[in-house]
Amino acid sequence: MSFEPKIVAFLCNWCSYTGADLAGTSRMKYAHNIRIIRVMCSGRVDPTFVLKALREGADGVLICGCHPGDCHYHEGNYRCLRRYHLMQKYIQQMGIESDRLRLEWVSASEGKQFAELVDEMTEQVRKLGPSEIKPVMEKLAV
Amino acid sequence: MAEQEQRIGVYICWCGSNIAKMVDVEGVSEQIGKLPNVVIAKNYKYMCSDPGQDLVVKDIKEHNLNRVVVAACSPRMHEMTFRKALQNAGLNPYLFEMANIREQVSWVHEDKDFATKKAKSLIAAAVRRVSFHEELDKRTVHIDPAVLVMGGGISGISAALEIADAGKQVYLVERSNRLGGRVADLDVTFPYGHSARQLLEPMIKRVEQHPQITVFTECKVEEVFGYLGNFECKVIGKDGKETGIKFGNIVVATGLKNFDPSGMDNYGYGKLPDVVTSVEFEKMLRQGKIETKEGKIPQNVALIHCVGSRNKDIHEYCSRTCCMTALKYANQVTAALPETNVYDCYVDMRAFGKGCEELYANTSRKNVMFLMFDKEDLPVIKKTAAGDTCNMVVEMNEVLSGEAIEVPADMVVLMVGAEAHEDAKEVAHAVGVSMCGNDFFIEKHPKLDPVATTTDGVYIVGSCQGPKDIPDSIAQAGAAASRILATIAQVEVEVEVTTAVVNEDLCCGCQTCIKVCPYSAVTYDEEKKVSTVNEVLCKGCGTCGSTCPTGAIRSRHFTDQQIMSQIEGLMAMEMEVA
Amino acid sequence: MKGNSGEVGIYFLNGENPNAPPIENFSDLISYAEKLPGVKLVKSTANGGELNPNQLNSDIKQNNLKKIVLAGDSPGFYKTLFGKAMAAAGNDPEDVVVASFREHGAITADETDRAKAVLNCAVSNVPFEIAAVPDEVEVNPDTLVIGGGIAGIQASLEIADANKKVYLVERTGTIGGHMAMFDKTFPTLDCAACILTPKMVEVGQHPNIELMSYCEVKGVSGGPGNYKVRILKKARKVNIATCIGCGTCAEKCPGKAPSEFDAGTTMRKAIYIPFPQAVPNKYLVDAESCTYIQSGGKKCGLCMKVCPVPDCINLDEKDEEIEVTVGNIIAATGFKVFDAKRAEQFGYGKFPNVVTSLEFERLVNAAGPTGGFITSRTQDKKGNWVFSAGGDEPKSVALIHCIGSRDENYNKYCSRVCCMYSLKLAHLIKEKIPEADVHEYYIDMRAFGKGYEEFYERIKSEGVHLVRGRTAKVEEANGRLLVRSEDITADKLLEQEVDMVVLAVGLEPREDAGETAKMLDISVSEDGWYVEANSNTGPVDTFTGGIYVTGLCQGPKDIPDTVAQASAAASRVLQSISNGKIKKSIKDLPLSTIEAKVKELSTREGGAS
Amino acid sequence: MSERKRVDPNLMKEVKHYGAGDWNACFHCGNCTATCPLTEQDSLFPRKGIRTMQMGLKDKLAGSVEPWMCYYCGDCSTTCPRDANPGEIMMSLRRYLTSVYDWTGLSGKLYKSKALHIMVVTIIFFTIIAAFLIFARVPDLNSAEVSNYLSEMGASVPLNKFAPPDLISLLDHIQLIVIGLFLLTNIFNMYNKVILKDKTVKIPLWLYIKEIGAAFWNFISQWKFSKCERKTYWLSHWLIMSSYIIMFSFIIFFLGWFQTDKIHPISHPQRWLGYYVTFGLIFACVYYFIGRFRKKEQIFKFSHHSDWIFIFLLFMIAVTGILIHISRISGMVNMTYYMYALHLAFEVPMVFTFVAFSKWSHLAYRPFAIYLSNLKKSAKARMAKT
Repeated sequence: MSFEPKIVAFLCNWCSYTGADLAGTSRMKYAHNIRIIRVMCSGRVDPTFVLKALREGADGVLICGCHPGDCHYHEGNYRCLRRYHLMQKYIQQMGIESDRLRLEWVSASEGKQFAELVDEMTEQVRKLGPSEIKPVMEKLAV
Repeated sequence: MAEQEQRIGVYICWCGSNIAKMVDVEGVSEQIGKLPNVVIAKNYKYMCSDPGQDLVVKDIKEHNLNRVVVAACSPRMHEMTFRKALQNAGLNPYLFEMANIREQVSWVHEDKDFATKKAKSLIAAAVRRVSFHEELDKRTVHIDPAVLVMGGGISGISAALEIADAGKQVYLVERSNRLGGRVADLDVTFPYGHSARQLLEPMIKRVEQHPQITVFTECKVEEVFGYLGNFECKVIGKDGKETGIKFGNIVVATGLKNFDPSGMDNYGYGKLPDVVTSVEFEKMLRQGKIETKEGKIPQNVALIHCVGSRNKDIHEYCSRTCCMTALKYANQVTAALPETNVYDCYVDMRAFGKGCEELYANTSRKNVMFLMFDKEDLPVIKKTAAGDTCNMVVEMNEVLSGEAIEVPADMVVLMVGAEAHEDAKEVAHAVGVSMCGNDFFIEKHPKLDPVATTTDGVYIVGSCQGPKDIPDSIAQAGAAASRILATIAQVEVEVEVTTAVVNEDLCCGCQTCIKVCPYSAVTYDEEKKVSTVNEVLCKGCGTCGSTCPTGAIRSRHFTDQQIMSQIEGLMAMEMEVA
Repeated sequence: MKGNSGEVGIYFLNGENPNAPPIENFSDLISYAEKLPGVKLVKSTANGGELNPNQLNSDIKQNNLKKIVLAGDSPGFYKTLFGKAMAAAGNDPEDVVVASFREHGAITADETDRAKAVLNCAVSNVPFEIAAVPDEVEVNPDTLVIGGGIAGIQASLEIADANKKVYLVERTGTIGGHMAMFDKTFPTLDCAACILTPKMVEVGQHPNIELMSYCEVKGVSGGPGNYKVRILKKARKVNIATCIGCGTCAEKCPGKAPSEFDAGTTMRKAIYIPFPQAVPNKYLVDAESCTYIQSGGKKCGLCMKVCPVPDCINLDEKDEEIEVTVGNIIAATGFKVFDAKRAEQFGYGKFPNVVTSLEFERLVNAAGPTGGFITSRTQDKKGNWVFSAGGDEPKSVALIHCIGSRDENYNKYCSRVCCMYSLKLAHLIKEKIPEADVHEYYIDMRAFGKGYEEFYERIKSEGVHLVRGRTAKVEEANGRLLVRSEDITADKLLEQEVDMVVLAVGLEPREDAGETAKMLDISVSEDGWYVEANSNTGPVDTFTGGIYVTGLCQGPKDIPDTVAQASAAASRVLQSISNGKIKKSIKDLPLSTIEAKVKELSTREGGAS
Repeated sequence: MSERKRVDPNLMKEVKHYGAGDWNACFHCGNCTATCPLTEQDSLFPRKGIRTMQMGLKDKLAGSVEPWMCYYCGDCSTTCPRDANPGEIMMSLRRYLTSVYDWTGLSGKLYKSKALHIMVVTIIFFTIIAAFLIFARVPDLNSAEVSNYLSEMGASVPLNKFAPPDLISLLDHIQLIVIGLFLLTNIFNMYNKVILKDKTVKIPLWLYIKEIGAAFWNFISQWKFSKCERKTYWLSHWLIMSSYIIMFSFIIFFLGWFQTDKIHPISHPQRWLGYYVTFGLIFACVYYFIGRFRKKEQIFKFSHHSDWIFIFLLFMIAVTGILIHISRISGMVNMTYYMYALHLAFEVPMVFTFVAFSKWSHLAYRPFAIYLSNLKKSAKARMAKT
């Protein structure tokens, strides 16, 4: 059976999660590989969440927040952006391809964009193949 | 939590066939039933219906469940419904988690196996998460009966009167130097030609004389602090004079502004002297002088619809009022200048309001020629050669005849569309409402909650939410007023409790959280050398929580533990089925 | 403005509205006008067209008019004409005052007194709204809402949430109204049930709402602030309190009738629950189709035997009448759809696969006759044409706008929602049968609301054939339907063969709208819609104190506008309750009182306003 | 790009004088076009005609044949959502076009002024009467010549002595030539506006010949009209048309054979053809009279003065015609003369005002218009092929 990537997504409650819902109510079809976790604000996404997801066997992690300037909490998405750059450096240090982690802005009215984003990311990760972290960690554990 | 025995009930909704047709609900409930701590896993046609909710309540009592998971539509839709149900069953509403298997599964996927698989892992995740949920007690806040109304247009005025007439204090803040907004510029209104001044005057008079209304003209509202029932802000006058006010609810009625057609070359606005906007033309009508710049009576007047509206490059949306305004002009001109020919160039005649189609029918029986153009093939206004009977021609491809024609014109009126104010962003930030693509404010729900916003206690009415005519704006103002009056009548209302809280033992006093908090809800306690969160100001974004290096800050209902376990749940089920 | 400092000229015009009622004994009105202070000239013309500018100029000069009053049904569009003349005479064009009888509710011929009041106010520069203020009386804090559609639901919840008592009277067995029947809602496409049912549930559970389903208002007496309302409790024949909704009765019941909720596309039993999410979710008996009742108690009666709950069902139960006292009444009685049979050329009732939009809403709905599959009607064993999941999918569908609307032969007005719901249906067809051809025939595409134009564009991009041209007739041709229209933009005659035609039927006032209006003393427009107190500033008030109109009974509206209006009505109610007082009816305000008030104000303020 | 046409609201004001119909009310839903059984893919009407008129595209209107394609069944008007009455507008457009083709300008005047039309008719009427009073000499029955003539004819009334056929037919021919000249020039005018002015089509000579057949067939059968929903309209129209044609050819070409003092046996074609003609005319006229008075059916709701005068004259011609016949058979000598005079007194004004300048000219215009449109169609088809 072909490789089906597992992608964990953190969506902010106000823009991105609503956008994802809109994609749903508008019956737009997208790849099934994504698993959405709702947070109040992309600023809530703690780097440890990302690492946790990867460690638990996610092949990719997607973070979505409001467009710059639209954050329901004014600047949470900027915080997230800064952290994102650090996280990128960090995972690369750990030998994880940077393409496995993405931060994108999705507004409440961008259901279509969200659907396209998911498809695109899924393909991106599919190309990379399964993530090695989990097995490696398990080996180390033993 | 953990030591108490976990008894979780899981309910999977078919949502008719919305979910059931894409997700094998039976299979899912069976498999989920096997998960640790899951006491029962059921599926039902409509969980949101009365019987659906009764089912939950009944089970909680019978199987003394202490955690509930419902897998159905988006939590944005029904989380509240089921929290209520838990409450009715005497269970803390926060011991509940929803898995969104409709908007994010059955409606967006086409492969039943994958959809089912995804549904399973989402539910499994919810099950893990819910076992770490903790009881949270609703806090109630006192509602300050005073109300801030931003904007002194027809919507703002009616909202203010509506509330003040119920005996509540209203602060009405208007940025310009006079009340009345854009209606004050109108001559008469469609479809019956009632005098705008006559309808506005008594209202303004009442506002000014109303004991319960304080009017601030030429004033701006600085950033609003606080939360439902207890807002405060500074009102800053032109002269820099500051007034601090406190209030419990906010009505945003900042209206809209007219589109400026200077940017559109085909209409030559600003270059051709007798090409005027509807705003300018309204003034002419009001002063009873419909004249060209040379002071001549125009023999031919052309009205062009959809200027800046229904246009992919400018604003895609329809400005809703221009069509009827144009018909109004046609009537006024034919009445005032019996000899003058009127040409009405439109795209679709949107006469949808009460009495409007009738107005259209009556107008078309006058000396008015209706010409239709395609919204992707706009007319072009050109100067005529000297000696021609008219000063300008409007060149267009007429749709109803299929002819390439030119319309003689001594005066062209551009029916300019509406757009959001340039300071809409500021306002949005000041009061914390979100905006849609075209900078109009977003209502809480486009159908069932047209005036509320995602921020409790903040309401949007009138044209700042999207173009509107007078009666629709006034209706919305009334709607907001009723919400506010209802809240005030409750005196104390419950508020969300998913705020952040500092564990002082873990806090190292680095004060990073203070820097990141957008509401300055976190302060530093000099004695204890720790941060403390003002739960009243905190809006629970959780940014501090994820910044805190020691994990001293917990954002309630979104704790690290809860989210981590949710991730585990997700992946565990993934691995199992993979 | 300069006000009374000079002479006033009054011109009577019929104005723009050709169906404007002639004022009864017009001469009386004229002589009244002549007697008003400062009036120098009174003229009347059938319509403004006869006025010529030069004549006006000389009128003004000769009589040294400083102010002109335009009186009539809605003469406002002539304001500019007179303003021009005034300016020419060196006066202020703003000194042209519009005295619109319609604006202040003189919409029937016998409202001469109201017309006089309006005229008087205009002449003395006193706004009618300020001069004609009835005094206040105590108000009963309870409220009656008539109609359990989305408007009624919304209004009830608003008031109940303010801890005020509401009686919600609904004529059918469940609340929900038309909205509950819809599949998706435009333009966001969220399903109507998903967003409506929570509210219905809320109504059902709300401690402050007394839901009276299957009841009708029979009479209203008393006055503003204290109305006595007689309500007929139609015999439901099932005890709401004890019914557990198990459905055993319905299983056994032999009586059948077309389901109202499914717009007649399915059959329901004589004892039934209107639809799965109905509130209250309890059974009721339809006497018309009940064998027991029709046979006078001789036959059947099975349901009573099989019902597990002792004496829950009582087919002999009789209607009863109760009375409640309320301070305010909100009319949210809704609408009915245009009967497509009236427009024969479209073949509704003749061809089984010509369906109304409402029937189609049910057809596409997952809970509908085919479980959400779009199929053509096929003949069952008995030979009836029915929708069945087995039926074959239409390869091409035509949607025809403006059925019964924008048509002098039926209803002149635009029904406001048909364009958008047709676009929505077009989308649903494309979604469920992607390869299907969808042809949509319209006159003007009225996509005016928030996100509507964007939705329109989306539908275009989905490959729906949009034809500007009203369909003239639908005929049968080799087993399919032939839709004949002119495609105006393509400049050709279209004879489109399709498998199904969906008629976008317009909205009409209910048959009994008139009676209800009489009961509540609400005025009714030429079309039969309820008339609001002021088309601009009073979208929910009526001329009777404590009576409000909201939702579709006041005129066609989409859901958000209806909800907003419903809340607006609620705010009126809450206002009066929180003041403990309510204004009496403007209707009952005698002319003399208004005149006195006008005199007082104009002398106090020197008429300046 | 092609020259842009300038719109002109005055044309509509002009055309309004030619009839009823709520001219601007039309909001162009296309209902009328789609209702009409006669409208054709490449010549859509009524809507487009109304549009051209509304927008004041004079030349386009003058060059359009569509109004002639409509036989006025009224279905478009009954279902028109704006009560614009397209059927009547088409009728009015035909009147307008008639005046456009007429270079003398008389047509327009007759259509626009009822008084003028009646006046012209009465003047001609009395001129004819006067002519008889002055020139006609009553033959003396007692004179040998006349009695001999009568006996050899076996007749009792010497009408041909009173009004010699050769003289009458001479006058007829003069009349024919005069009227014919007007009509032909007008028809050429039409041809010019429809074909010559239209630069988009080139029509080869042979097509002209090829298309004649079809046009002629439609002329005698009115088959186009027969495609309308209500067949009675077609029948009555056909009756009146055919009767008139037969009568016309009698008078112009076979007067000698038709106007005989000798009473032929009933079997003789002269007799029964004559009866047919009279019946046809009277039946149709009565039918139209009743219809126009009752105003029930859509097509009779609006009656222009030209309609009234026309059927009145036609009716009188038929009545006097049959009266001549009766009085002659029953040997009422003077009566025959009077009737004959009246007959002509009704016939001449009718021919003069109507055939070239008013309603009756459609007898020539419509078939010709159909002919021209067929020409254009087949020419266009050919161009499309190549």
